[in-house]
Amino acid sequence: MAKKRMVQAINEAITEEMERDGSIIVLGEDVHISPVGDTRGLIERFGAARVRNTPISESVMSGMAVGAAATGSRVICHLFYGNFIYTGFDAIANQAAKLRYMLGGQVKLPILYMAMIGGGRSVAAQHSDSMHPMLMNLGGIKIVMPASPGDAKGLVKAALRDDNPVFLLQAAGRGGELGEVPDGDYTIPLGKAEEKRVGDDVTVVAIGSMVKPALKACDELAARGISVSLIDPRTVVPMDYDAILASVARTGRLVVVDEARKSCSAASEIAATVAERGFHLLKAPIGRVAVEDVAMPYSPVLEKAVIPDAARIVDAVLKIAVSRGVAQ
Amino acid sequence: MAKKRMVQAINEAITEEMERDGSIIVLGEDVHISPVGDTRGLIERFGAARVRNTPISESVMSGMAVGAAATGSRVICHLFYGNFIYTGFDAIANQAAKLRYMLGGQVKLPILYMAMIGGGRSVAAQHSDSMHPMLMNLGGIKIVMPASPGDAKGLVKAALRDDNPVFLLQAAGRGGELGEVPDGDYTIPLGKAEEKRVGDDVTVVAIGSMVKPALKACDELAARGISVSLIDPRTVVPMDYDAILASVARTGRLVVVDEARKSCSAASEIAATVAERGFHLLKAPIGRVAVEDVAMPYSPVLEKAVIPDAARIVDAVLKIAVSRGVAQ
Amino acid sequence: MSPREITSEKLLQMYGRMFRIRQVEERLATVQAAGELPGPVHLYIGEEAIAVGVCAHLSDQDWICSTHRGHGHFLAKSDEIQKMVAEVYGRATGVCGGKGGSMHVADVSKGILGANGIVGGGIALAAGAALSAQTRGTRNVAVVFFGDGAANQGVLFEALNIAALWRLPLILVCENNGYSEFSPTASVTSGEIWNRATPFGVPGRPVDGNDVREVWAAAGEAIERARSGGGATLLEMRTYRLRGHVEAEKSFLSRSYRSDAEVEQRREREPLRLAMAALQGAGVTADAIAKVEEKERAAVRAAFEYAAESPWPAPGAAFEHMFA
Amino acid sequence: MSPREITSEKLLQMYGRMFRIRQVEERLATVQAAGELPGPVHLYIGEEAIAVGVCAHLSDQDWICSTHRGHGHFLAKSDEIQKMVAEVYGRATGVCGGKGGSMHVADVSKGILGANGIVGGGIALAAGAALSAQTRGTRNVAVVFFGDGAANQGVLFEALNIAALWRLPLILVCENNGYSEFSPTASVTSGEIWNRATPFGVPGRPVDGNDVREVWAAAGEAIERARSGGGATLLEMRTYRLRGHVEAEKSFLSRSYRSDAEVEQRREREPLRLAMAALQGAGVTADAIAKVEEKERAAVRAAFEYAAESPWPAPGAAFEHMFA
Ligand SMILES: Cc1ncc(C[n+]2csc(CCOP(=O)(O)OP(=O)(O)O)c2C)c(N)n1
Ligand SMILES: Cc1ncc(C[n+]2csc(CCOP(=O)(O)OP(=O)(O)O)c2C)c(N)n1
Ligand SMILES: [Mg+2]
Ligand SMILES: [Mg+2]
Repeated sequence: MAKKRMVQAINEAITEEMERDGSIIVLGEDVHISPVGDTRGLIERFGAARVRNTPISESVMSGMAVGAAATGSRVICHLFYGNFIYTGFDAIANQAAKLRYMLGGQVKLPILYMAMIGGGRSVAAQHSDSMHPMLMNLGGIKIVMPASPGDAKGLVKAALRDDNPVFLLQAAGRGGELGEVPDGDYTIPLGKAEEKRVGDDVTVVAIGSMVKPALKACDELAARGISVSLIDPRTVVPMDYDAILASVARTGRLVVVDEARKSCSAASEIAATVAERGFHLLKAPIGRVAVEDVAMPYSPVLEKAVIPDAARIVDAVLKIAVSRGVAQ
Repeated sequence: MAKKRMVQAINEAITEEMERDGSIIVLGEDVHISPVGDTRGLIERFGAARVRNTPISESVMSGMAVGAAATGSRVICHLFYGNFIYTGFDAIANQAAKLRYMLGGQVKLPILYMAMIGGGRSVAAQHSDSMHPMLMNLGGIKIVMPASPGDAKGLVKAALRDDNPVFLLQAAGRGGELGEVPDGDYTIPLGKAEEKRVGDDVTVVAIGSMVKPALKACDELAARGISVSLIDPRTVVPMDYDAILASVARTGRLVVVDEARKSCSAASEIAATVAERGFHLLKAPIGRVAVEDVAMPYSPVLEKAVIPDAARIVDAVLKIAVSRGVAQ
Repeated sequence: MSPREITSEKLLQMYGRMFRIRQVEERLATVQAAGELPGPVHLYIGEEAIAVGVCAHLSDQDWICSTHRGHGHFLAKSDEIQKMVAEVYGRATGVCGGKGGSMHVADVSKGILGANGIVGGGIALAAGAALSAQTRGTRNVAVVFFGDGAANQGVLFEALNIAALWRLPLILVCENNGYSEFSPTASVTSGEIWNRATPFGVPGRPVDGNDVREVWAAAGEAIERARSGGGATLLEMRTYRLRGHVEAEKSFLSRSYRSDAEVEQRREREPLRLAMAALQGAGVTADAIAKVEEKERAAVRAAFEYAAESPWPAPGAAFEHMFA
Repeated sequence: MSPREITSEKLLQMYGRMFRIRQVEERLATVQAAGELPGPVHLYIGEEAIAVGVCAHLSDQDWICSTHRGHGHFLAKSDEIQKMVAEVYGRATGVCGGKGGSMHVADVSKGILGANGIVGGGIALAAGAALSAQTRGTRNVAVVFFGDGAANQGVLFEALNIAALWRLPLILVCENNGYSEFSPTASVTSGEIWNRATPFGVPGRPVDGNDVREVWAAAGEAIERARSGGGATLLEMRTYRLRGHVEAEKSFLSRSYRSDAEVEQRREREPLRLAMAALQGAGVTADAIAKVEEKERAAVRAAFEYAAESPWPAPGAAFEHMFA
């Protein structure tokens, strides 16, 4: 166990899995030099046949991942910023998400698509989307959204042993933070949430980048006498509804925090599922804290107005906790 | 007022608006011959300069719509099947949905993107998606989903006077049905739902293609003594939450019906919003009737298993109505 | 390779396969008109020489990716007539269990990665299959069939660039059948399609796609080059679509987009006719040909009977196969 | 058009504009290093001749679409130095109100449809602007600037095909600066970029993109052809990126991707130096040049002061401008 940054944890996971599994190949723009850092050192270690520096051609790259995966390779396809997923979206939405199904199960598609999502660094609208909701809606794609370096390692290793298309969506602003990373063969099953804080008053589900401000909000709320059960789903497909519903069964209150735009977000999906399956557990409205339906602005002042932070999470919790009389 | 098919109504709306507004141009594959029927006769009437038969090149086509709209034209971009949106998705998700915002309001983008969505005709996974949820999540795009020829005419005419990107998503299976279409200058404001059936026991919100089975379900439920308030939002962006919440205020019960895959669907969004803003009105869990998270299969037996129908809507209503004791 | 290298046995074999495809397609037209098929079908009639001439060089370990007009490609590479027809019928016995239908017929065990409902959708998949074959150090190749209309999709150029850079064992077979849906090719396609490979340093050439011998020779050369590390080739097969873009199109089109006379004129050089003449020229007897035809007719008849009598899938099957 | 047609006044004017761009970019590098800018900047240093030589032919009614490296294009077509710098500072006074930043600087009133954060993203927009100009019967044109890396995006080919078919007044200006992010162009780009237009029947040619006279002449010819209905042209401007792909890249790259010696060597033919020599050759006095430079320096200095002192946007502005 050592402290590492998230990109280092991902890099370690990929390196270990490529060592284990000779069928893994890597595609992506500048993966050989790796500006992000997550594919650093791979070409030196595994050679240029397995690590392919790709032209800026997302359409063919995303689709090649599908073709190669269907025919015997296991593919890591590095798409850099999440917004570039759109450029190669046909291969993802029409091919990767559907090919196995259309073919009646004839193929497996072991692909790990990687991208960085979310705002907070003034890279503006075309580099800051959080597009996990539309990937969730496609149905045929698993999605991992680690909130810590340790989780990143465990989830990436699990994803690289899964026989389905998996998206690893890494919070762009979080590459630099340190966290404990277990050494060696450490995997986290896809579909297993973690309760980061145990509490009884309100359940907060926070996704990916939102776990950090949610943790801060928990502290502030604790100071006000409100104990929060904080759930980090870690993978949004599959989503661990058992964990979420078990927590809501205790608390009767739910706030979901998501950096996606609110409409049709993961926050909406979780809220809707709980309003359907856990309605009788609820004592208060379900709160959503998400980006309002705007693109990400550039100026830090504007970004701050748009991206959920601890204060907004605290407010949302207070709003539904007040009705219980816990808060003033 | 005369009975017409939906494609005829759309065709009439486009023709009238092109007559009114010389800046409207049409782009699309085979729009001159119009296999769908909605752009039929336009090239003969308005000439090949305004009606452009486009190569199969969705990336450039979708983006040209943005460029032309930003520089003085009003553009109809016909994308045929909704699944082909993915092929040109960068222009939609990164440009059309964001350009005005990124530029601080410097441009208007009067574009009508048209596509056919949904299943029911055995055209399988790559021709049957209902992708309004991901378009809703983009934030910068209005979406009209008419359920009748009359609404189609009124909404298309309104869309062609709107200065924003608007998607017209037409239920692929419904082109052939007849309905009353008002003559002449008939518009329906975007964002105005219609209560198709007035009732007090349960609110059903049905989107686009789902209005028809929902109407049938209303009849069956009426026979069982359950009166349904059936809301057709007609546009999902903007969504008429006032109408939905007003209905739920009366009924205390909500079922949302959507042909999209369930995860992060419009049904989820409506459910989440009501669980947030209308929680205290609710007497029962919110039901969602949607496509489970699978691609659309080919075989009619399988399609039928997947696409919501009146029976599933009735079941969902009964499930939450039973708790009230209305049904046995 | 030269067309003259084809033995008369090989020619007869290819003729038989083309005949089989024609039989299947004609029957599909009939049952489609009779309302027996759940979905639309895009028939390959008039283009049979391409699939057959190309696939004659491929093993089960070589991959093909196909189009919305994919029955011919399937039948040229897989013997599973029954399973394919059953798939088009939407039956449980179909090669995709009824989930894919006409636009997704695939037999992965035979190296067929599927037809594709997205125009140009197969190009990137095939490039990926070629990459996989190359990385794993095999001598296998990937072939993608696509239409003249698909040649206007940007992904083709991205694939050409990457194939050139990485010397991928990829053969890009454009089936220029004169129409992109209802538009004449020239009205939506500038320049010559074969020439679109040139700037990338990928060899491109036009081929008489109606003459199976020409197809066989050109494909053989390209495939051999790919196998031996020489990289990609773009072959523009010139052919003609003898039936509509999609069956029953006349029921929804308001006007015609080509004349009957044009179709009749193009029928003169249709691939079965040309192959028959070649067989006769090579001295193959009418008897030998008739024997092959009869065998194919019987197999196809049996496949349609099998399909029509096959059970529908269980509804619950709709919820399987999203994830492995 | 020939470079010899440029008057010395014109040359001095273009030099002044290039000098202005250089000044802005060098100051941006400085303030970026000092941590005064909220986001990343991709500088145009070394490529100034292209934007200036092309935009010299354009009116406010002609459109340009630009790239992530868009300051130079903006400044070549719009006089709003203050508003652009303020935008990069993320201030309320920015040309996009602080919403767009460096990758989205745009001045629509001057025919600038924006920089673009998506590599290749401007190509389709410009084709649309060209279509709009053509349909409305104007003589206006659209120019898209894009990188050598962007030349591998499929949308370029789709645009070439459509531009050829419809004779769109579109000028495709590829800025080949030797690198696609951190990859040498040749490692990700097969063949010659200018030649990629050839199969579509669109004229393509390489141009010395460091010599503003060559740029001016080649662009003038292409723009004139487009205006008079002759259709599109692809110009491959050969240049060199003298700074990093993005400022501060050394802080996150683990190794270098080019040598300092290479950069130094390429500095010899950098566009300001070449233009200066041309001015001297044309007999323009050192005094006249110095006067222009001083004026530009002052204007740029003022713009940075203005930007740094400008107020931040009101937080509520974040919720405006999604819809008209
Ligand atoms: C991305 C995409 N755009 C449009 C369509 C609709 N479509 C189906 S087939 C076809 C024409 C294809 O023409 P071509 O590639 O020449 O193939 P052919 O039908 O002639 O075999 C079109 C436009 C589609 N299926 N996919
Ligand atoms: C669709 C897309 N893919 C990848 C990127 C990341 N990216 C930004 S600039 C760049 C390199 C662009 O190279 P080139 O087109 O030559 O322009 P240059 O930076 O050299 O001016 C890349 C890969 C992007 N912004 N958009
Ligand atoms: Mg064709
Ligand atoms: Mg470059």
